[in-house]
This record gives sequence, structure tokens and C-alpha cells, in this order.
Amino acid sequence: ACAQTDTGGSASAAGSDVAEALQKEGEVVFMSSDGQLENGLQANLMAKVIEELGGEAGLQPITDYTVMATAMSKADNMAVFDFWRWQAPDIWDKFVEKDKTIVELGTTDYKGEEGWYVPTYVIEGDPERDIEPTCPGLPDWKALNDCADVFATAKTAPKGQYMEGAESWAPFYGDQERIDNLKLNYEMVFAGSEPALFAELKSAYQRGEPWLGLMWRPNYMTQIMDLTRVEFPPYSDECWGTTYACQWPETVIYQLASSGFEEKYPTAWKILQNYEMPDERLKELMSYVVDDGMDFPDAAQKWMDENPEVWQAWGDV
Amino acid sequence: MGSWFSRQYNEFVVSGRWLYEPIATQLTTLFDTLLNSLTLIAAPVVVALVISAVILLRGFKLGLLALAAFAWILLTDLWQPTLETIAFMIVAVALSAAAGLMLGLLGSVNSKSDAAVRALVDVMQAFPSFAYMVPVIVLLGIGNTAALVVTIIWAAPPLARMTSVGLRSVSPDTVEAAVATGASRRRVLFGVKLPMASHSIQAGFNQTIMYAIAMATMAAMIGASGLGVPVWGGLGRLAFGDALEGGIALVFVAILLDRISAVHPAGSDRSGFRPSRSKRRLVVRAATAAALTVGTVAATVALRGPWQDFDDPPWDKVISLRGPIESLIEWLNTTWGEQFDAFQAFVQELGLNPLGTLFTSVPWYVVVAGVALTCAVLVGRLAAVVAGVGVLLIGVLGMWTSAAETLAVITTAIGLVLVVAFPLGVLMSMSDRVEACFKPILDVMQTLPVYLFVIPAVIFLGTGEVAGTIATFIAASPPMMRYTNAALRNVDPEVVEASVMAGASPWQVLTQVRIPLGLPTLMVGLNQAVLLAMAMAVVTAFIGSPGLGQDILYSLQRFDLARGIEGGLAMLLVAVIIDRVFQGAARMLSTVTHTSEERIEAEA
Amino acid sequence: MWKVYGSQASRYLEAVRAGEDTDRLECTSAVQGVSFDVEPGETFVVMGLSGSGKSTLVRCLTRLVEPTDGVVDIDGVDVRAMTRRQLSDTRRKDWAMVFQHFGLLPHRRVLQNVAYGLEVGGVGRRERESKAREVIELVGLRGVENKYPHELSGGMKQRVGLARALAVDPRLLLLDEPFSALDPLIRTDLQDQLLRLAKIVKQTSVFITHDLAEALKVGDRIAIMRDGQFVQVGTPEDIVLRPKDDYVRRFALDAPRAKVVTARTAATRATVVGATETIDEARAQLVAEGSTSVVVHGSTPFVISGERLRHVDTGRSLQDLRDGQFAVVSPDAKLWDVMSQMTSTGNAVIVRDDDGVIVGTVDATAVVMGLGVPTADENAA
Amino acid sequence: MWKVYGSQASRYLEAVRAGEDTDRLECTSAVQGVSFDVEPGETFVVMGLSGSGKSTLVRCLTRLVEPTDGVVDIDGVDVRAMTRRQLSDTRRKDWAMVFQHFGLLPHRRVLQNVAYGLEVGGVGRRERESKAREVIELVGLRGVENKYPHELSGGMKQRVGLARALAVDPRLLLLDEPFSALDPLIRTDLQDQLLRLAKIVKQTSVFITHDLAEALKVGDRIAIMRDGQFVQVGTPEDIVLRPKDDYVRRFALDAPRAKVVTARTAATRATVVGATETIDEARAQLVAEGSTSVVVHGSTPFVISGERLRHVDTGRSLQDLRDGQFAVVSPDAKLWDVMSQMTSTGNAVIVRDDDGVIVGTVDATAVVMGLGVPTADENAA
Ligand SMILES: Nc1ncnc2c1ncn2[C@@H]1O[C@H](COP(=O)(O)OP(=O)(O)OP(=O)(O)O)[C@@H](O)[C@H]1O
Ligand SMILES: Nc1ncnc2c1ncn2[C@@H]1O[C@H](COP(=O)(O)OP(=O)(O)OP(=O)(O)O)[C@@H](O)[C@H]1O
Ligand SMILES: C[N+](C)(C)CC(=O)O
Ligand SMILES: [Mg+2]
Ligand SMILES: [Mg+2]
Repeated sequence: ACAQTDTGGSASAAGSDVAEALQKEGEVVFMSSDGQLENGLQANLMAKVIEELGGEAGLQPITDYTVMATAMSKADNMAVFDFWRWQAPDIWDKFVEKDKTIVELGTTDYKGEEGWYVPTYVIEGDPERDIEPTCPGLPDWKALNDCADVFATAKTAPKGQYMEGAESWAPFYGDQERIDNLKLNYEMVFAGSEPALFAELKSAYQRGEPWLGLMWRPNYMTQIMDLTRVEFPPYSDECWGTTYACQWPETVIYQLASSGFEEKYPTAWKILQNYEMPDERLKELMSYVVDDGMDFPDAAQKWMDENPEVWQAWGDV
Repeated sequence: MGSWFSRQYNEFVVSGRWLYEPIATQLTTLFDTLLNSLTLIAAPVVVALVISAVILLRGFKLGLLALAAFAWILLTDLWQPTLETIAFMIVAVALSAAAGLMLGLLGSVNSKSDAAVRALVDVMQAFPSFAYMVPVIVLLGIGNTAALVVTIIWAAPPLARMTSVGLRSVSPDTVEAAVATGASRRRVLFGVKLPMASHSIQAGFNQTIMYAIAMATMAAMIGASGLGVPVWGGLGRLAFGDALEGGIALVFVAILLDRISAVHPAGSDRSGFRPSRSKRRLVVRAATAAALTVGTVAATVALRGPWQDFDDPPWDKVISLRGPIESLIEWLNTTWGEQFDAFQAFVQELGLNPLGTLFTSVPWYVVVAGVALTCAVLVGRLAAVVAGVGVLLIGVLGMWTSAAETLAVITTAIGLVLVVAFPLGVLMSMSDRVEACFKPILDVMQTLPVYLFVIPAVIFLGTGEVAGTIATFIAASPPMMRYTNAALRNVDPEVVEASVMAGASPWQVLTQVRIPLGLPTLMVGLNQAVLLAMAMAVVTAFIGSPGLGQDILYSLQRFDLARGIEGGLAMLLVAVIIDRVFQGAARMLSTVTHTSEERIEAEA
Repeated sequence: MWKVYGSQASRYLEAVRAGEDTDRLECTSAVQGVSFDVEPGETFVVMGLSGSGKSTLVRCLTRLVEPTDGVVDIDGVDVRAMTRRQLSDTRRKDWAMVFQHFGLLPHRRVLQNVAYGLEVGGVGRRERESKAREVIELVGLRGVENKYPHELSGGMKQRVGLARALAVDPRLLLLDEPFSALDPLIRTDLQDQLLRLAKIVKQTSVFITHDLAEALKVGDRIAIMRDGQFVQVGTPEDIVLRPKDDYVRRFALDAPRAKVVTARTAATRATVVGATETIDEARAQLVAEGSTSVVVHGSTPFVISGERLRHVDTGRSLQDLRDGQFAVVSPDAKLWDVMSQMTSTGNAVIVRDDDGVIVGTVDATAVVMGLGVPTADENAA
Repeated sequence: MWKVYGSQASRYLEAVRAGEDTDRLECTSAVQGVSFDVEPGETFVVMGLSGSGKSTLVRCLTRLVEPTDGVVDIDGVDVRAMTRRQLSDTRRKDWAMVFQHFGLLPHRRVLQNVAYGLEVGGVGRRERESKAREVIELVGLRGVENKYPHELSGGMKQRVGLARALAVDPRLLLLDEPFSALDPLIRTDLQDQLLRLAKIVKQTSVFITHDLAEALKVGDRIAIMRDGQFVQVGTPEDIVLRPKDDYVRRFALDAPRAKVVTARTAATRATVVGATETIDEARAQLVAEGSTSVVVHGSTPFVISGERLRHVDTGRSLQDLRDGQFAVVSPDAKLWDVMSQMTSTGNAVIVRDDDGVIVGTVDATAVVMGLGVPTADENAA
């Protein structure tokens, strides 16, 4: 459980009813990935909010969607605020569609932007770090083949290297199809896991070397680095799922809950329904961590201290 | 095969609920109760109690280490996860110990039960733990309960082994004396065998603790709380400093647990059954411990204020490694980037590429025949058939290429071990000073969670098989160094003396006496290194190393029970075949060099 | 008695009985058709080289090892017919064993080790400890009751082993090379102690050793074992003076003969006369009996050699012919003691049994002959 | 020579020199101020109980263990001043050692084990193997050259150990309890073999044992060691007949005296006369010399006891008085052999040295006295 703080004291009359109701319902648990900034921050924030409103909230650390989904499906009091449905279709199929042990809580107010990213200095150079632009034709995808040698590595030369995350992600992104169908002179290489993918990017970024790989926004890396997304032909429903010779769709990110949540924790459920996290707000929260070096609870606390009216409004049920 | 198992298993998940759910509930309750009661005690009191106990049991030196550990934990604000780890360890170790003891007792009954238990224990250890994580979480969900189950399965075998060995190697003289006195079987077991095997059992217990803590951190992957969480989280954020803080705390906890549960604490009488400690020293220890405890309790009660919450120190982080580590890595990466790249290319071109081509290009029947033949020569006819069928089975499972990739990585890593770690082990055996220098490093290397250095390795070496090979090499080196050192030092001193007396130079003594005579033990060390390298396959899959690890990782991420079981099975088969071949070789060498089998077993 | 190790043990015996070749059966025949009796109060020693089957034999007696064939009868009970329960019971009460490597329980103190047999037998704490203390005193270990075995020297450990066995007042005591792990001086000490105990408690025991000197010292009878068979069974003197074959003879060569051969064996017959008889009478009797010396009987008997008697003046009294001191020994005295006496007195020694009957005398020549050193020819053979 | 084990070794010595108390220093003083010379061709035996410092002493000689203090001079060279290189060199060429547990290289065949010392010394393959075969023959191991040590029995293993040591023709041979792991019969065999070799090659050796009988058998001189110090150094006879203190005496009690004491020691002086002399002349000489018997010199000498000579008719020739066979032994013969002769002939034995000079005679009384059995009073003490 989180440590109690004494900054509150502003609970309204209605608030005391809410507190009572929350108390009766018992503890709710939010899935928190320490490694995924946007996910972990929101879980920490909402746990604090629920507690401030008089309820009990816990955090379940997770590192993996599968593990998370199994846990949620076994419980009735768990919720997650940031779930990338398209990257885990079999989880969606099994738990949401088939077993119905997990239900949709809502969608986020911000949208995901996935795709092929390069450090911006590849396109524009960085005079401060003494880096020349190596592929100024980007972000237009047509420049990719001309720059294949720029992105080539010992493993892939003479082809360029495109770095993907884990083998298990690949089927949903259609990267191999994209490479084939756009006749890209590139080879796909797997980093193995999300941290490894991040580490690859970080290494290249530190050295000021060219790098091309899967990345997404909002995300820790896109937050701390200046990255640019490659522009593929525009998204269309016909292309996605067949040739993949196009840009990613704008990703709708889901919020999920255990199937018994609404029935057994109606008050908490409503608070979560009220909860809003637009893009700007998320960026602000993330900057506390990335720029100010705070940990998640402190970042959440700081934001709550500065915006009491916002989160107290969520408790108006 | 995997999908058949997966179907059966899914049915069991539904129909076997009555069986596993109560057990799970009990486990959960046990853990929660323990953690809650620990949390109720004020942090300083917990610290004082633990340090007092350490002083009482093991003396002031270790007490000082405990103090340093707690200082670190409190100053890095890791108190809560540490408590969770402690609670987790208490439950996991207690249950593993119970399970291990039972298995060991079962194994000691006769040679048949021993063979059965040994086979079971082999499978429990050689089957990659990641591969049974998925089935367990399907059953129990994630969190501490599932983690406990996985940890117990993983940590019980060493105790089972050592209990069985200990009971069977109790001096037959003493047992006979008891029987001749008219003691019943039960009496002999409880009055004679168990007490006399206590050294061996204690050594097994120590191993169980070390296995449990290794798994406890790994289990953060499936939702276990504790120090594994900040480590994994830090890695996920690429905040290596944060991860290292947690890692150091883990190393402290692990080394403390190891020293406390060690059979021969440094400075004790090796020969004595009960080291007769000097009474005065004991009294001093007891007095210090009592004073410390009472003083802390009094101070805590008096100063209730700042420690009001009782579960967390009143300060935030005092020490933070994030910044320094960040700069260190950046400096290394930007300054030595080219050298790292060159090294990567070197390993790739000289080790992995040719070996990969070799392993994938040899026709399957040649491999089957080769493995069977090797087993026939070294182990026996039955083993040859089993191994041959095993290799075939890997093909049938469709894991041929993956297995070949895994073998290429392992072979290269072991090649590096032989070139680097073996000479270091030799050096250790030749000089007490070098040995004293390396021992703590090896301790840390073996207790540090492996993935802690795997992810940072990516920064320098990139992802892929080279980084995987290097990580595997680093993880597999400590056992090789330890066993080399032990093997060369434990050679019959009379033979060494005879050689010196013949006028042999140190080099001649090494090559003509120590190495040939230590060969059986060296083989055991090599075997350990290979098995550890196998175990690294999944970890290195996280950084894109190809092979069987990828299959298991895939199963973990995509919930593909079938693929995980198949990959796990293939890994089990490879591990068992390798293990048997090495053990066979060790046994064959030992008949020539006359090292007794028990000695090898004891060292293992 | 037979003990055959190996999975084909029963077939082995059949083959032996049928006179077939047994080589192709993978068996070790550790004890082969050995048969013997031990008298109550006797110390029966089994000696032989390593691997000759001594341990197996003694373990078969109490079924610590199951005999393959044969009969074991102790105190009139057929041991091989005993049930498990009876066996445990008898082991607790009637038999005890001392082991070469002590077999002490390392986690128990001396007192509890000694009391172990009684504890197993269900004797109450107070009683068994008082009994244990008694035995500890008996073996001279007082003061170490509360030490652990690893704090003791080898000799002390074996005393504990001995005490543990004696604590149950066994009717039969088995000792398997009890002293062979000990230093020679300590070993001698413990042998003496064992002899003393054997005399005090009239203990029936079977004692195993591979050391002939030890066997000769402690044994009433000795069986020499080789390859699972008894080569010779007899008294120490039998073994030393009348070895049955070359194997025994080679052992006997190194035996401390002076400590084995008795005065009875070495003594030469002497003519016994009263102190009041005249020299003539004595001379006549000597000639008649054809002996070489005369013993003058009385409260302090003495010897006159035939040579001297023949050349002496007949007028003097026998008493006048006493020349120096004369020691008297029992017929069971060993030549070592006889020689001691001889060294002291410079004279022959008189052998007189418990009933006061003069058995004969032992002079230097009798000693040299009695030691039975093989002649130069025999030695060469 | 001093050897102190422990980290405070040098302080220990200072403390000893200053006469201070050494108890508080945590050192084991294994060898304490021992000093001795070994003559060329001599077998010097060091004997003592386990832990008395024998092994440490012998290892100090060749610096297998570095002495803490003292001087070691072998063949005129100061061993402690040798460089590493010189030491290796000398070990290869001049010294060799035989170990209790053989210390054979288990992964090499017998031939290569024996040739090991030569191999280390850089001798070519052909040469070293031919030399090895020679020595293997010498120790009676022909035929097993190509076996591995684990295929041999204990006695054979130790023969290999011996052969390995002898193969380098060492000027100094060290043996640390070479036979104590062996069975008694095999041990006797090997002792005999060693004695034979010692005679053939006039080997200078230092031999360690804890078995007095062995020490007496193989040693020219024996040092008895206790707690790191020499209690007594002397010939076997010195040890047995003239023990310096009680400790040595207790050992000596069990010694096979007949095999230690020489005829020279036991012999009584005899009057020597020519065969042509008359009885009267002989009688007069006997009385003049006050001896107890007369040896009649000649090609087959014989003994006449003084008693007999006195009562015999003066008219007869000395030759007529020859009565039975008389054996002649050298002064170095052991009483065991003397007794053998006596048993054969029934007569006293004549002791004559290599130059044909009669040293004396040994009769039964001389044997009994010569064996030096302690008197009854001494025994009791
Ligand atoms: N359990 C067993 N299985 C097979 N053979 C055995 C077993 N125990 C003993 N033997 C064999 O039986 C023979 C006799 O052994 P035993 O131990 O009785 O000899 P021992 O005379 O007591 O020798 P030691 O002096 O070494 O104690 C030996 O050849 C031995 O190898
Ligand atoms: N390396 C060592 N360090 C410390 N003490 C030692 C060492 N080696 C021997 N000692 C001690 O020195 C003393 C003499 O030992 P040493 O081995 O010379 O005796 P020993 O007469 O050869 O005995 P044994 O008959 O058992 O071989 C013993 O008390 C022993 O414990
Ligand atoms: C886009 N990914 C699925 C790789 C990242 C996520 O889990 O949020
Ligand atoms: Mg035996
Ligand atoms: Mg020694």
C-alpha cells in the first residue's frame, strides 16, 4: 500500500459519502509496469487518487502483457490504463472476446503513434554534437533505399538494418510484408525485448550513429530523445492486414478491467470513468520523471498537489 | 506434442480447480500474513534484530556486513521491497526445504528410489524455469503465489540431492554400531543418520537458499514483489543506476544468507562436528546483541515520531546511482564504441558464424549417430539409446534449428570460458593471494542477477548473439574458475610431493600432476559451466540471442503453452544429454586417476 | 558357516556342493565352511590378513550380515531362526560389539554414547546414566563424560566404544579389530585393560585382529583365517610352536615367543626330594629317574644340578648345597617372566603348580630350547 | 634444526632463545632443535609415534618443507643456501624419496612412473626406459611394466615407488613410512628386499617408521623421536638393551630382542687353546684366565666347559673331549641365529670374527642373559 500523506483535508461533503462507499468496496489494484512510463505513471496516479478519496488501492507490478492479462482474468478488482490492443490480439481474443473475463473500461484520451523511427539528427544533423545529416531525404520513406548503406550493420550489410522488438510482436506490425511490398532494401533484426530495443536505440543515440527501428509515442524514449517517424504511404483499411505497405493507423489505446469490477466496485468504476488523461497532461507528468528525475509516486504526488481541483472532480460521483 | 499437452493442461486448469486452488489460497495467506506482520515491526527494530542474530550466530565480522547491507538498503530507499523479499524468501525456503528433505529421505531408502528421485530432481533443474512459468501462471495467475510455486520447484532439488547423498554416505561403521546395539530402523534414521548427515543437509540447505534467491528476483517477471521489481523496472526504463541499486541490495541479501547458512563459516574448526567456540567470545557476542536490540527498541519507542509509519524510513533516497552510472555508461559507450564493435565482429566471425554453419549443416542422422556413439563409449549402452532417441525427438519437435543455434552460442561461450576462465582458475590455485582476490568477485558474480548485466551489455555490444554469447560466457565462468581452483588444489599432496621431490618444476607439476589428476573434477566444473550456459539461453533471448530461448520467450509473451513446452523439452533433452556425457567422462577419468566418485558428488 | 556375496549366492553353494566349478559365478565367497565353538568365559581370537573374511564371519554371528548357509547357536538359541524382533531384542540385551573405527555417535556426548545401548533397550534416563558412569569409571574415562567424541584422542574414543559395549553386560562381546587404528603404546595399554576386564567379568568374547602379537596376547584360543577358511585353531603356544603349515609358520616367525611359551612347556623334569633326605638318597633317586637336576622341596625350594650332585661330598646335608636364590613360578607363567626371574637370580627357576606340586625346572638351556626357534636347517627351508 | 608451523614462527624461535613462554603464540613446533649426522652407506632410522614430527623432519632435509632455522649439509653442500634451480637440480640427480601412500601418478603406467624422475631430469626416452626396466627387474616387478597403478596390489605399488626412487641412483634415499600401509607378510618381504638392496648398492638412507620392530630390522642407527625432539639415538642394541628413559623402555619391551642382540654382546670370554695342547695345559690356562670354558681352536673348533675339564682324566687328549657338533657364528650374528644353531647342535656356539679370532662362546645362559630381559624388580617398577 502507498504511504498516507496529509496534504488532503479538502474532502467535500459528497466526498465523505464516496469515501464510505469506497471503503466498503475494498481494495482495487492497478497494473503498473515500471518499465513503461505512461502505464506506470497512470497506475501510480490513480492509486493515489483513490486513496486520497478514501479508498484502498494497490499496485501490481508487471513486466508483460500475458502475465498481466492472466492476473486480471483471475481477479475482479484489477484495472490497467494503457493497453495496446493491436499488439496483443490473441490476448484480446481470449480474455475479452472469448472468456469475457476482462472488460473494456474505456479508451485513453491520447493516441498512440507507432512506426519506424530515426533520430532526428539523421535527417537534419546536429551542429552542437558535430553530427552531419546522413539521410536528409527522410522522413519520406522513398529515401530509405538510398540510405540503406547508412543503416547497414555488420550483420545485414549491404542491406540496411531495421530493428524490431521481440519476435512475438512481429506478426502484428507486418514489417516483413512492408519491407517486401515496398521493395525496401532492408533486413529486419530483433532486439529480443523492449528493454533491449531501448538499449540499442540509446547506444546509437549516445554515439550519434544512425539508427532505424520500431518506436512509438507516448513513450519514455520518444520523450527523452528527438526522434522522427518515417512517413509511409497513408494508412488505409485495405492495406493494413494485407500488404502493410502503408503507415500505421492512429492507435487507440484501451483501458481494461476485470470483468467483475463494475459490479463489485461501482464507486471506483465510476471514478475511473471520470478519469481523464489528455496528451498534454501525460507529457507534463512524464516530464517530472524524465526531466526532474522523480520516481512515479513523487511525480504523481506533485501533479496532484498542483492540480487538486482536477482530480477531486473525478471523485464527484 | 506440445499442443496435445497444452489441451490436456487447459482441461486440468478447469477440472483440477478443487486441487490447486486451496493450496494456492494457503500459500497466499501464509505469505500475506508474514509480510504484514513484518511490516508491523518498526524498521529499526527489524534491523537491530537481524544484526543481533547475525552477530550471535556468526560473529562481528558478518554483523558488520549486515550493518552495511541495511545501511545501503535504507539509504537507497529500498526498505519495502527488501521486506517483501525477506518474507518471500522465508516462505519459499521453508517450503523448498520441506520438499527437498522429503525427496532426499525418499531417495535414501534404496538404490531404486534414489534413481527415481535423482531423475525427478534432474528434470526439475534442467527444465528451463521460464518454460514452466507459463503453465504455473495459467494455473495460479501472477503474483507472489505463482512465484512461490516456481521458486519452490526450482530450489528444492539441491537439498534433495544433498540429503540423499548425506544419508547414504553416513559412516557405515556408526550405522552398524547402532544396528548391533539393537536400534530399530526408525531410530537409526532419526537418531543416527539424520544427525550425522546434518553437514551435508546444511550444505544442501545453503544451496537451496541461493537457488531460491536467484529465482525470487527472476520471478519479478511473473509478478513477484520484492527487490526484483526495482531491478526489472530500472532495466525497463534503461535506468541502470536504479537497477544496480536494487541489484546491490540483492547481492547483499544473498551474500548474507549464504554466509549465515554456510556449513563452515570462515574461521571455524573444519574437522569438528560442533565447533567448540570459546565461551568468552560467545558471551561478548550475546551481550552485544542484547544491548543492540534493547537499545534500538527503547530508542524507537522513545522517538516514535520520525518512525511513525513503522514501515518506512523517514527519508527519501539518500544515495542514488542513476546519475553516475548514466555518465559512466555514456563515457564508455562514446569512448570505446569502436573497440566494442571490433570485438563483436571478432566473436561473430571466429566463433558463431563457423560453428552455426557447422551445426546446421551436419545431417541429422550423423548427429544422432555421433551422440549415441559418444554416450555408448562414455556412459553405457542404455544411455546411448536414450540419448539417440532424445536427439531424434528434438528433430521431431521441430526444434532442430533452434537447438543448433543454441549450441553454437553455448559452444562459443564455453570456448571463451576455456580460454579465459580456466587459466584464471589455474592462477587462483597457484597463489593464495590471487584466490583471496577472486573469491569475493566470484561471489558477487554468482549472486548478482544475471539480467542485470545482460541489458547494459546491449549498449556496448548491441543485441543479438554476440552479446548473448558474452553474457553466457560471463555467467558460466565462475563455476569453471571455482572448480578449476578446487580441482588443482585438492590433488593428493603426496603425489605432488613425489613430483616435486623428483625435481619437477612448478610448470611440470601443473601439467604432469595437477591437471591430469584434477581432470575428473575439472570435467564436473566444465559440466556445471555448460549447464549454466544452457540456463542462460532464455535470459539472452531477451537481448535477441537466437535459439531455444526464443521459443520459450515467445511462449511467455504470446501465451503459447505448446511452443513453450516443446522448447523446454528440447532444452531439457540437450541439457540431460550434455550432462550425462560429461558425467560419464568424469567417471571414466576418475577410475583412471582413482578419485572417488563420492568426492565428485560432494563437490557437485 | 558360509557367506557368499553376490546375486548368485545360492547357486554358488549348490555348485560347491555338487563339486562344480564356481569361477564363472560372479560371487565373492567371504566365509567358506567355517565351524567353531566358543566356551563360556573364553576369548576366542580370529586372526588373518586383510580380506580374509574375519569381519564377515563375526557379522554373520549376529546377523548384521545374513549368513548364506550354516547354523549359529548362541546360548542354545538358533540365531538364524530368530524373527526381526527377537533379533533386535537379543542385540539389545545379550550381545555387544566394539568396532575398529569406534562407530561413536558424533553428535552425542560420551555419557550418552555409553548409555546408547541401554537407551535403545528402553532403560530409564537416571538408571542408564548411572550404569554408564559406572562403566566409564571401569574403563578409566572418568572426567570426560561430557565431551564430544571429536574432542577425544583415538585411545579414549575406543575406551568409549568399549564402555558402550560393556554397559549392557553382554553375554557375548564381539570385537572387530578394536585396537588396530591406535598407536602402539596406547594399543598395549588397552590390551592390558581388556585382559584385566576379561579376568574380572569372565567375559565371553570373539576378538578379531590382524596382528599376531595381539592375538597371542589376548586370546585363549586363536583361529588363523585365510581366504574365508580356518587354517589352524589352537592355543597361542600351538600356533607358535606347532604351526600347521607354512602360512602359519611365516606368521609365527615374528611372534614374541618368550611371551607365549609357558613354563610348563619349557620345563624339564626334575627329581623332587625332601630337605631332610641325604645326598646319597638324592643321588640314587636322580639316577633312577634319569633326570638332570634335583629340586629340594620345602618352604624355600632350591635346585641342585645333577652334575654338581655327582661330584659333591656325600657327607654334607642337602641344605648346605643351596647356592643363591631360586625363583618359583606357576606352570602358566610365560618364558618372559621366567627369564626375568633368571636374570634376577642367575639360577634355574622352579615350576610349581597351585597344588604345590613341583612340575619341573627351567634352566637357560630349557629356555633356549623352549623358545622353539627353528633350527638352521628349518630356517633355510 | 627447527621447524615451527604458524604465522608467528620467527617470533617463536626468538622467544625460545630468550627463554620466554611460548604458549601464547599460536604455533606448532614440529621439530625442535634436532641435530644428527648420517654416515655414507648408513641406514638411519627415525622412529616415533604419530605426530612426533618425523615427516616434518625428513621434509626439512630436502626443503620440501622450509626449515625455520638450522643447518642442513648434504655431501658438503649447504642445502638451505641453495637457489631454487640448484634445489630442483639436486632433487633430480642426488635425492629420492619413497612415500607411505606411494604417491604414484595414477594416469601413467608403471614404466613411466619409474622413469618419471629421469624424465623430469631430461633423460631421453630410450635411455630412461631401459634404466627403468633395469630397476623394475631389481625390485622384482618384471611383467607389470605396462599396468596402471590401480591395477596393482599395495605391495606392488610400493615396489614401484621404490623403483622410481632407485631409478635415479640417488646419493641419498629418504623413506617416509614406506611400508606402514601394507599387510604384515608383504611388509616383511619388502623389508627383506630393502635390506638386500641396501647391501648391494651401499645406499645411504633415512628411513622413517613408527614400528619399532621395523626400525630394529632395517636400521644401522635409530633415533627415537618424541614431540619434535630426539629422545635417544643409537644402534638397535643400544635402544633395546640400554634405553635412555622410560619412554624408550616401554617401546623396547615389545622388541624382538633375539633379532636385535648380537652374538658379540652375549658372548662370554673363553680360553682359546690349540688342538695339540694337553688337558693340563688347557686347565692351567683356564684357571689363569678365570674363564668358564675352553675353545679348542682348529679347522672344526669345539668347546669344553670348565666344569668338565676340571673332572676329566688328565691322560686323554683334548681332541677326545669333543662331544657333539659345535656351530661357529660371526660376532654380528643375532641371537636368533645363535639360538637356531644351538637348537640344532644342542651345544654352545663359538663366536669367531672374520679374521679367525675367537671372540668367545655363547651358551644357553649367555643367551638368556644376553636377551636382557628386565629383572622382576625392574619389571615391577
Ligand atoms: N558387502 C560386500 N559385498 C561383496 N563382497 C564383500 C562385501 N564385504 C566384504 N566383501 C568381500 O569379502 C571378503 C572378506 O571381507 P572381510 O571384510 O570380511 O575381510 P576382513 O578379514 O575383515 O578384512 P579387513 O582386515 O580388511 O577388515 C573380501 O574379499 C571382501 O572384498
Ligand atoms: N602444514 C602444517 N601446518 C601446521 N602444523 C603441521 C603441519 N604439518 C604437520 N603439522 C604438525 O606438526 C606435528 C608433526 O607432524 P608430522 O607430520 O611431522 O608427524 P609424523 O611424526 O610424521 O606423524 P605421522 O606418523 O602421523 O606421519 C604434528 O603435530 C602436526 O599436527
Ligand atoms: C508497442 N508495444 C506493444 C511494444 C509497447 C507496449 O507494450 O506498450
Ligand atoms: Mg574387517
Ligand atoms: Mg608422517
